[in-house]
Amino acid sequence: MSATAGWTVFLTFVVGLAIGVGLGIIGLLLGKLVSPSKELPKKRERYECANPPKGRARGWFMMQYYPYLIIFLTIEPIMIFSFLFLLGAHVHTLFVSALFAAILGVLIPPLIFGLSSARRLELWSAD
Amino acid sequence: MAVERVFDHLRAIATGAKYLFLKPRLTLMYPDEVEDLPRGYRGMITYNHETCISCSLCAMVCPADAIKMYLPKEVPEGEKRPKRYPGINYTRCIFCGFCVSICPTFSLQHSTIHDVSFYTFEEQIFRPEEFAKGPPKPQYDKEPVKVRVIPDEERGLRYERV
Amino acid sequence: MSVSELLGNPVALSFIAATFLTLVSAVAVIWHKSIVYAAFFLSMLGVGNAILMTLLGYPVIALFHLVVYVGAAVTFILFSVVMLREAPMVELKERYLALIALALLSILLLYVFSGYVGMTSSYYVSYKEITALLVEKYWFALIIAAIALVTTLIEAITLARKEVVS
Amino acid sequence: MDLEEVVQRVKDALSDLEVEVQEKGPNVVEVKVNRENVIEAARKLKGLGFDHVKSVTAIDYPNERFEVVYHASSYSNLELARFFLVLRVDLPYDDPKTPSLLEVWPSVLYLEHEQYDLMGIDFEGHPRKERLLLPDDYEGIPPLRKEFKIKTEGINA
Amino acid sequence: MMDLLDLILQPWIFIPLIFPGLTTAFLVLLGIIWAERKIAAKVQMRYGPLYVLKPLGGAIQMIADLLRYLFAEPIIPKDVDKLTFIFAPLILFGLSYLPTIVLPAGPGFTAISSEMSLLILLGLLTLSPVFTMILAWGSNNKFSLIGGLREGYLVTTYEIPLFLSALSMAVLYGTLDITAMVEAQKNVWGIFLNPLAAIVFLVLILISTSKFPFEIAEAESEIVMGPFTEYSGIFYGLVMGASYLKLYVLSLLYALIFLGGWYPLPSFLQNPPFLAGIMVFVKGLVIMFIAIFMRAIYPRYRIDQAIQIGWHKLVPLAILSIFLSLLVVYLGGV
Amino acid sequence: MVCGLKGMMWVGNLEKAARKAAVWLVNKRPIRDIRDWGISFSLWPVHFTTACCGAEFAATSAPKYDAERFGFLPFVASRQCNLLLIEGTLTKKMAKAALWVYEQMPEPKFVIAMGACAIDGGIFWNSYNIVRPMDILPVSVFIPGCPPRPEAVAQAIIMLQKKIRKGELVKYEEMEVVK
Amino acid sequence: MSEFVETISRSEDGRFLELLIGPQHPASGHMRLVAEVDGDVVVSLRPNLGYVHRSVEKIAEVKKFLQIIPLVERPSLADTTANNLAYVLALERLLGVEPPPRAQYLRTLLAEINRIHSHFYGIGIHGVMIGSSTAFMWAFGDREPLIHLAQELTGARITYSYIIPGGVRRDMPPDFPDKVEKVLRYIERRLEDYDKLYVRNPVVRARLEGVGVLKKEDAIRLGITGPNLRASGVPYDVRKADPYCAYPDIDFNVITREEGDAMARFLVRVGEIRESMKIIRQVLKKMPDGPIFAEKYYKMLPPNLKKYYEETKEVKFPGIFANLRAPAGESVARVEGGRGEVVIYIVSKGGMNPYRFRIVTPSFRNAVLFEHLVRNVRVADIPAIYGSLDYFPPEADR
Amino acid sequence: MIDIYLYLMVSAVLFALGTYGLMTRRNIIRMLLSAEVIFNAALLAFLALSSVSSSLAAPGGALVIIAISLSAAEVGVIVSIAILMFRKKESLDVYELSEFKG
Ligand code: SF4
Ligand code: SF4
Ligand code: SF4
Repeated sequence: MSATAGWTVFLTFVVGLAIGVGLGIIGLLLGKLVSPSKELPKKRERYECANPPKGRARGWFMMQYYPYLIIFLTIEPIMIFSFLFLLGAHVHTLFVSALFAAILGVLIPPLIFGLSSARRLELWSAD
Repeated sequence: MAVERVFDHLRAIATGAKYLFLKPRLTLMYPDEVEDLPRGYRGMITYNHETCISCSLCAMVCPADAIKMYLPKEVPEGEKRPKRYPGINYTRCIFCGFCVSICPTFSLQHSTIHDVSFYTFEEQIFRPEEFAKGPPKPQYDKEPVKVRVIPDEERGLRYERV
Repeated sequence: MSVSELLGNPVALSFIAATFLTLVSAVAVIWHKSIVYAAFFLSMLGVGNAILMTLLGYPVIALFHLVVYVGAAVTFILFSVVMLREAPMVELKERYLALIALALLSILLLYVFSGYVGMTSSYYVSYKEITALLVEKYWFALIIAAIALVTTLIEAITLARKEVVS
Repeated sequence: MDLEEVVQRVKDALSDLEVEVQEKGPNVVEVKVNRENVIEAARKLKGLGFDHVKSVTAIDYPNERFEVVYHASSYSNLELARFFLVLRVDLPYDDPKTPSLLEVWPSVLYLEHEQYDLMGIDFEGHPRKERLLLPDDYEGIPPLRKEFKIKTEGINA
Repeated sequence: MMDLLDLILQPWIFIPLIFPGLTTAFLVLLGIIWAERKIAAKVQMRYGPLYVLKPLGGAIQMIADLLRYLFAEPIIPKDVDKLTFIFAPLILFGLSYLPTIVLPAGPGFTAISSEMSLLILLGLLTLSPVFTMILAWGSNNKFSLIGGLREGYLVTTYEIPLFLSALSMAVLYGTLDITAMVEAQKNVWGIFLNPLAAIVFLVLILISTSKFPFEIAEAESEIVMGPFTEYSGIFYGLVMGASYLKLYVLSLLYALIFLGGWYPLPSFLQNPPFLAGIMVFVKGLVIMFIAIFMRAIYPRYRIDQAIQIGWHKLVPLAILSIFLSLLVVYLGGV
Repeated sequence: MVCGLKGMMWVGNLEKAARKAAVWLVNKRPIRDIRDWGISFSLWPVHFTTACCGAEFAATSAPKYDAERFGFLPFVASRQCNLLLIEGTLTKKMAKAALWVYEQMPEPKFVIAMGACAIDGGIFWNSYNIVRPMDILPVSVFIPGCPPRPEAVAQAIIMLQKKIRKGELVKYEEMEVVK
Repeated sequence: MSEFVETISRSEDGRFLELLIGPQHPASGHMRLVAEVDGDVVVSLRPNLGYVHRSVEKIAEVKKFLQIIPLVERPSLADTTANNLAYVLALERLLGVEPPPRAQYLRTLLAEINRIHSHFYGIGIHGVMIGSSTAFMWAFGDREPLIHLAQELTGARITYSYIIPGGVRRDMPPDFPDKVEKVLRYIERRLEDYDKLYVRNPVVRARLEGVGVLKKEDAIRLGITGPNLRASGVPYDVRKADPYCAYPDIDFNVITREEGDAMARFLVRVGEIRESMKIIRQVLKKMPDGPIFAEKYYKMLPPNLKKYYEETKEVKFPGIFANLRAPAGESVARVEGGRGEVVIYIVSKGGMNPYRFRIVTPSFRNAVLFEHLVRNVRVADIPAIYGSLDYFPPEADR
Repeated sequence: MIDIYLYLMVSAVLFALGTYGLMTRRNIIRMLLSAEVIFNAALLAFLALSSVSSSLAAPGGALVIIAISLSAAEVGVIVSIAILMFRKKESLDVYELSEFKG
């Protein structure tokens, strides 16, 4: 592919997205126009297992697995750029392997620290 | 330990696959097949007006107050105390069969009809006159095959045409 | 460029679309009153930016941006923000000052950049080039980056976790 | 262990309290206490091994009295498990209050709560004073009292 | 007429519209849910959908369901964030479908021939959780919120090993182009060269498409429908469809990078090139079958268990699979 | 401002017109039949067990009777379902919940009352705590019995399907005023 | 800085998210659980009962003694025999009748058949609560042969009303033992497959082991009953502790486990299924001949009904059953049902109706476990623990 | 082919917007978002400028890759600080930066 690949890329992407979204919109319109709708007082209330809605629904913390998120955030870039050089493996196999091993060596101790503190549930309650 | 767990996974999957490919199904193809229940099943109740002696034991024993004693629609001439006869209300009947068990004249009997539904509330109340006409019957599109259910060692239940 | 020419040129069309997406998202990031939307539009900004990078001839970087930046970093922000309670956005009183600064800044930048009028990018950077470069030249930088990242890992976890008094 | 022995033991344990101990039926020991010393009695009985309550029943004798009946038995002592220990408390009709046995037998938590809900007996010291089985907005006479009448139909239509 | 046919057989039309794009995707969507219900039913000793079309075993059950979705009223609850509530499902659906366009249907038959199509596909896949999350937030519902957060946490779990195991194949073949990867498997399938990656990837398909035993984000007995609790009518159809589309895409990818794609290619499928897609499709179906078969076997894991499986088992295995690839490369490669 | 209002009205009119057209269209013969066919084979009862009949309801989905053959798939939340099966007694407390469930379901929706309790109270007819479903919900089919046999439930499903296919239950009329 | 006043204080909104689970929730059954969660950890949970409160005790006060039989069955529909039996035992104690031995054996037979299918019910619900639809379908499918047996015996699928004062309503059909044996073999075979697909499935074990541990002391203190109690290591079973019907003559074990977690509760049920099969086999072997209806009532039957009874072995009620009177007094009976111990307490003043009728069901006594066990567990454990308790809300609410 | 200048223009506008946001917002997350806008602007400008020369194109790309990686780290730390903030203040409110400072 070159930057001027032109119509193919552009069109395929546009067609792809348009079909997906278009299908949705058609369905939406059909549903909106065609379905019978009758306003009942509770219909548009929030679903809460057949109870009257209570309290707010947004903005609650779920911190217990947050550390995994942090680990993910920091490990992912390393992993992805590892690929870019790992793809050179066909040329410099040993060097690349050594490099990858070195990066893993840097990575693994903190990773273990992170995972072990992530397992301790009491560190991660919301308050 | 870990290896064992892998085997447990595999065993579970294999069992599932066994059922996917080998094992028969348990399903009774209602409404194409209808279970022919054995005598004594407590289904809809039939009533024989001729033999009823109007003793009202059935109404007294009914736990759900489903059987009531009705006056006949037209009271025959000259009768001062017309006899009351039982009518049934399927909106309440719980099919306990007490009425049948207590009826001294065998006027009430169980049928094996068991798969009836109704569109309206009113059609479920049967006065003695309608009660005597026989139990309500389900409507089938085509006549179902009657099958008998037989316990089976291999597949739990087997269905045999009668 | 005339309109017909423009329509005949997918690259230009893509550029316009991407620019539009980028700018609209940027405005939304700054001004949208809901912080969740702001974070969401940051990811859209990332997507627009990735398209622009592709057009510049850096599909690798664009994908890297998409995966690491949009897929991880912005998702992380969005995720944290979804758990927060909404609060109305408050602007400081100095915002006129800021607006003026903004105008001045853009004029300055546009002036500086105007030196590049007429230059076009004509390179398509294959991932192989970058791979080769990383392996041959910049591998040390990678290790350093990895160390930096794992340091932040420790830091962030220690920051976010609760002190337990045992 | 036979019934006499159990009765004897119960009598011994409760000797310093004003109680009536009787045997009722093949495996039922009945203890009648008044509400002042019910907690004390319960505690002693628990010491004997009656460690949980199977049922709490309030009975309404209109304009006469209420009766609260605890059926206790044992899990930890399987010989004792054969027996029911019935603990009876009489309450005056216009003042249906009795101390809650929650601190002695935690197993009465829901059972007493239910009697509070349906019969209106006030178990003093019981932490839950809201509705349990009835709808939260229920008002009126507690339904299990005799003065609360429900429909009945005759046998004739 | 011939012109039209010719036009349709152009890769850039054929791929998004016929295979693996719209038409096939749609048919698969209808078929897979039906198959899921039928397979589960068979394991459970019953029939599953049947009377809707008895001779074919109720194969058009999904059409009836689709019609019902279509004619049901889409309820937009009062306090939802309208924009996200309405548009997020649409874009989610579009996005799940989008990666099909980089998949090749046959040798040289691609809509976008890129040297990094694998990366493009994975990159597009990473975008959809953003929409799930924002949709969950937009629904303004406690269960949705929890579901969305669970989805987010699961993303953190599966994304790294997914990339690692997919790309360990790239390392093995020395390319990121799916077509080239298939060509490299002409003799030996990837699954034999790197079985570790294949297993890890298979498990990750289950996690990322939220199939049993990892059906955690929309665990019904815990949080009703998770992020999709508030959706009714056709919206619900779309969001559900999106997750099955994702399964479809990933299964095709699996077929392409692990199961040799269109190889072995029988001679009658060689010409025209898109016929080779049948081979890919069949292999993809096998993977989809495995994925939906799991419903009949497993209950679901708890989220912390799933996360721990991800980090403590799958990530190390995926890293090992890279070393395995490096070893194979060192020993002479493919 | 005025312009905006006008625009709104125009849009409103347009929507009304479109809706009218759509309603006309879906009530046309083949479309209507297809629609009713689809709906009748895709009855999804909402998972809402009101009382002990739920046990036999579960048996209806279980292998021996397998109601899924009729496209009858018990499903989780009211938003995705179109059938409310009152499984037995409706107590006062539960009746409130039932109303919530019913109202939160999207149109078109149907109600089946299962069990003697759900028709007239059954053995509990004189309880102080029950409500008759037919007093608060539009019940389409009644299933007598306590508990009804799964066959009877299947029969009710078939009867409801027939009724839907006759076009008696699903009605598309002009939109009511939506605020 | 005053512009940023957007502090929502805790007191207004609470620190924890309040999740209302039920009544319309796939894992709530007929009740509501009010859970306070901190992220993914449940801080506290309160069951909210009363959604199926149908006032059995009040209605019983206006029903005649015989009419209460179907009434007590209704609350615990999957396990009707236990309630029926407990009530009839209490009533018989009041009336002073003793059923003939064959009736005792038939009662035991039905009770054990019912226990098995009640346990299957619990297993199925438990399965679906942790997400295994197959466990649900299998368990509910395997209930059917047993229900079929019970139906042959009694004439109804689950609401048998089979046990009446003085005996049972029908004798068993002649080929019944054969059929039972077939079904038992089938169940035995199927239990092996359960073992492979479900019990030893690592996912199931991961979900259930160590979850919701109930300690022995707590179980005793809280008065827990049934398999939940035995899973915590208390070998209490009414069938052993206070034997009734034919149990004194029968040899069986009380299944207990020490762990007290969800898996243990599940396994106790499975073990009891096997134990029940053993009992059924013994009952069929030892079944004595003889009448199935007490002499006292048999004498009251008119001759034609007597003849009918002799011929068909089907009991016709004497007319007195319509208006049965019990002498003044009170009686209490307990029976081990599938979910635990049913206690029935009748106070009679000598009329046609009981003066006060009290039924304490196992589910009601186990309801306290929700509060006790679902604490500091994850949200996903709520259904896992709920399912393991085999809690049936109509039974608790009555 | 599009003129580099156009890319730079986009970048400039983004930069200005980001700066404005950074100057006027006091909410820590908002500030982070504005900074991220600036970061995107910088990336774009950097790539645009390095793409004009054949010798710089690839090294520029490599540098950008490392920059993106590090930005992820930065995001992690800042959001963690936000979390720390509400922990310290025993409140779920992360909007009161002022007290945090003082
Ligand atoms: S079967 Fe039972 S409920 Fe029905 S009428 Fe007879 S006695 Fe009444
Ligand atoms: S049906 Fe039988 S019990 Fe009823 S009144 Fe007639 S004879 Fe008496
Ligand atoms: S009809 Fe019978 S089984 Fe159904 S809810 Fe009522 S009492 Fe229970």
